[in-house]
Amino acid sequence: MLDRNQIAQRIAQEVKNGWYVNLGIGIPTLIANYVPEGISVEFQSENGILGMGPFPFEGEEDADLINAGKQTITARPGAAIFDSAISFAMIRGQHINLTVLGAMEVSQNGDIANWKIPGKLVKGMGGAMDLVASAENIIVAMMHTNRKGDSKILKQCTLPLTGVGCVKKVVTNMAVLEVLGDGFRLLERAPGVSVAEIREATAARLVIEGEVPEIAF
Amino acid sequence: MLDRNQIAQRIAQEVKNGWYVNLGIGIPTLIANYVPEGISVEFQSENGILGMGPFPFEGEEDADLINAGKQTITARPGAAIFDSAISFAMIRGQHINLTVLGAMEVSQNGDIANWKIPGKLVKGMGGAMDLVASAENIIVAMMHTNRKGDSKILKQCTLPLTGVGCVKKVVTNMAVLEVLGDGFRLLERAPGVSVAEIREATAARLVIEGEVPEIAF
Amino acid sequence: MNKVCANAGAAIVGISNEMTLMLGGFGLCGIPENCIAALVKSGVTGLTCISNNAGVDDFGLGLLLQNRQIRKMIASYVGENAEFERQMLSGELEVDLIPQGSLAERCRAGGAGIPAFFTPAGYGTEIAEGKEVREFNGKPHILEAALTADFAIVKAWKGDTLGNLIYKGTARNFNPVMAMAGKITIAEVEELVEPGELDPNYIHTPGVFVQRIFQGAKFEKRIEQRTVRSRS
Amino acid sequence: MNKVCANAGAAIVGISNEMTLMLGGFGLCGIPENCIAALVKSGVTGLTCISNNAGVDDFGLGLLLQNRQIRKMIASYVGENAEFERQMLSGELEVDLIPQGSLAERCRAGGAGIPAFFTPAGYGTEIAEGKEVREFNGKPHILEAALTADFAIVKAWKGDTLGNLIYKGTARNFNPVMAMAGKITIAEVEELVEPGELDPNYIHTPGVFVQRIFQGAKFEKRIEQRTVRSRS
Repeated sequence: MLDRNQIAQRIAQEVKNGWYVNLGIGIPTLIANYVPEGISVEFQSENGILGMGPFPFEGEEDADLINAGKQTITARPGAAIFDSAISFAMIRGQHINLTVLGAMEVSQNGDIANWKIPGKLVKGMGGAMDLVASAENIIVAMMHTNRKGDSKILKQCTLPLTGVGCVKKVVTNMAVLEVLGDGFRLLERAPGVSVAEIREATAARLVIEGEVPEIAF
Repeated sequence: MLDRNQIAQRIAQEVKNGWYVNLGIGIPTLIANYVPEGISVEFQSENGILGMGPFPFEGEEDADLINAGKQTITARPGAAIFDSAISFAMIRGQHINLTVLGAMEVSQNGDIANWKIPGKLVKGMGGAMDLVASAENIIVAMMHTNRKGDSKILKQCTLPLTGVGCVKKVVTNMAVLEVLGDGFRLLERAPGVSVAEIREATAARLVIEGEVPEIAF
Repeated sequence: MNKVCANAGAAIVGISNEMTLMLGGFGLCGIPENCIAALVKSGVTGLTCISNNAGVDDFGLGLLLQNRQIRKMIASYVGENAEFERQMLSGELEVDLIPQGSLAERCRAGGAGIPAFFTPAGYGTEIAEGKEVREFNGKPHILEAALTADFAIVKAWKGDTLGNLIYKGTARNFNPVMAMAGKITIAEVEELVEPGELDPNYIHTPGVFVQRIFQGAKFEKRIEQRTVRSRS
Repeated sequence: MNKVCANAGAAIVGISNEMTLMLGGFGLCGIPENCIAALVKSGVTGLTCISNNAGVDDFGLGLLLQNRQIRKMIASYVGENAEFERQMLSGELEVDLIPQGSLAERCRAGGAGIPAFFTPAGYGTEIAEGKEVREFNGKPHILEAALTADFAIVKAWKGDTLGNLIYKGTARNFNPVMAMAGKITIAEVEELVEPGELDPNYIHTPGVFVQRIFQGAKFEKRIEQRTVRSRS
């Protein structure tokens, strides 16, 4: 099984040189730590910065420089600051090459649910609905099953949707999956996790073709 | 009869302290020269400047600082530069207090025609259609009649419209007129011009109440 | 016309019960602290507040919530506030959640005289319920309406007496679009200067959008998530 | 990914016959002179050009018109060009006139993923013919569609190698909105600098919108209406 950092590390392999990338809160944020050397990426945070750098050194925090997770950050040389309308113009206008976010459920037609659990407190969708409705390339980073052991990889989402037919790929603690529309293609499995175990933990239709390689770092 | 400068001078009396004003090409441009002392006005030019100042001194022209008439200008202290989308956001969003423009025809319901003569070369509407569709306070500055002596103050416009029901007031070389919807109220007449002469030169319904004062400067 | 107000109390004159306010800021970053304090003091109530977030329990809009001055909250994310949660669950507080990009664009539209626009955000979700759907380039979009407010209250870094504003860093966020959308826009700034001191080429909000301006007495600028790295 | 091109000729590679281009500028102010010269040299033809104006006879887009490279012109005002007039009257040139504010907003919408929006501009005129009309707040509006282009070509004052741009004065005009709306956006700048030399807080066009950038060989910056006052 992969841990949160390894999920991030695996997704970092998907990032191509010169890309603009928006990382959601949680596991996606960790991806910035694993971008391979030689790959130059600009991170966008939807509150209004392109060229987000690492966290500041202690004592150098600036209340006026945060990311969408409200964390203090730094700006890299060549960064740009803008307002929320321009920020989402970038997102809606498909100028961002890759969006990575967490989810509660993903279905085999690419639907995603990640903002609301009926009967529980609703915190709001933030920028997630704009991101998933707009991005051409969306990867979901999440655990394969919930705390009760139920699959989060479904034929159909049961929770209120954040977006429809938008997810392209899912990386979980167990596997790398490609959204096919009528199922998920199992692309890679976590080291030591068998195809049978993944099948067991997946409620959606799973397409397995030939030998499924282990995730390599 | 008023000359072009006097028409501008009369309209300048309408300007109130603190107003943001957009002046069209031609007579309206001259208004800036006649704003009374003590009245502070900011001029907007729709190509993207607020706080337009006078023409530059010779030798100080800057190709990167022009107005909507493509004339070299200066920026006053406290000016702001912006792009065309923000410029028309100001206009459409009714943040500009007064718009003054020229016209070929104005009708008694407030329609204006000032961009196209069928059969003649069409130069385009520029920003006029956005301005007249949006501004709450539109004054037209023009000659009362055309070169052939025909009235430009009409029951109904004959030329293709720039905007409908939008003009509030008209200042011509002969008179100051208020748009009523079903006619024009004659507010003032040019020095030496009689009510009869104005009536003669006006094709629209003219409403005359009591003594009509002469324009005073 | 003099736009300069002596302080926050003078700036918020005219804000009365049941009005709709827009308040700039993202989280606690770039929020109009001084005006919020003055609103608490004023006791105005029944407010509809449009703001991306609702502050935390003891800062930002949380202060107005504590004081029960907000009747309805229009926001995109409200997860940092226990009092908010309590009032929402008890039904005391009406809540309208809007996708963040649609919120920003709807404010801009309100300021720009665009009454409605189509966006893909929220299609196929409960956000789209009751909204017109139309396909463009083979992709479904929903029609969203402009937002405006009786008063917009924004926070800037520097401003001049004509109302021109410059924001600092990501404290810019919703402030410029909300500044456009207020019938009356109040700007509180860290430094108020004379016309000519700000470079016209780098103004973020042209003064035409701002009706009142004042230099805030103090700015706490609280940090919500202090994250640092070691110097190793 | 290296965005930097050696010169205008290298920057326009891929622009081919029958493509749609957006070109920034208002009159002759802020136009991409170097790219226009390179387009003339390239001989590409059948172009649809979206630009507020069409240049003058011997400068700006007028050069492409002289050379018969433009099939269709989308603009708001074209009154400064005799060759344009001749081609339009003879039917050689197709012309689509759009209110200036709608042109700007349609470009921005194209770049911002807003496929259509309502505007009051043009209602009741021939511009509204065939367009949907809807009333908002008692006022009729028409539905306008977004504009995009195969290539957007803009001119900035300073730019860095990541594509971040700063414009100077009113040479900004349509350049920022068109930069957003090109499938590929080319920026020619007077001064090309390294990342970090431009203040992130004062970037007008963030680099994400720009795919190619180069420092122009020279800028004539012709003045259309030289107006001055005496020093008396």
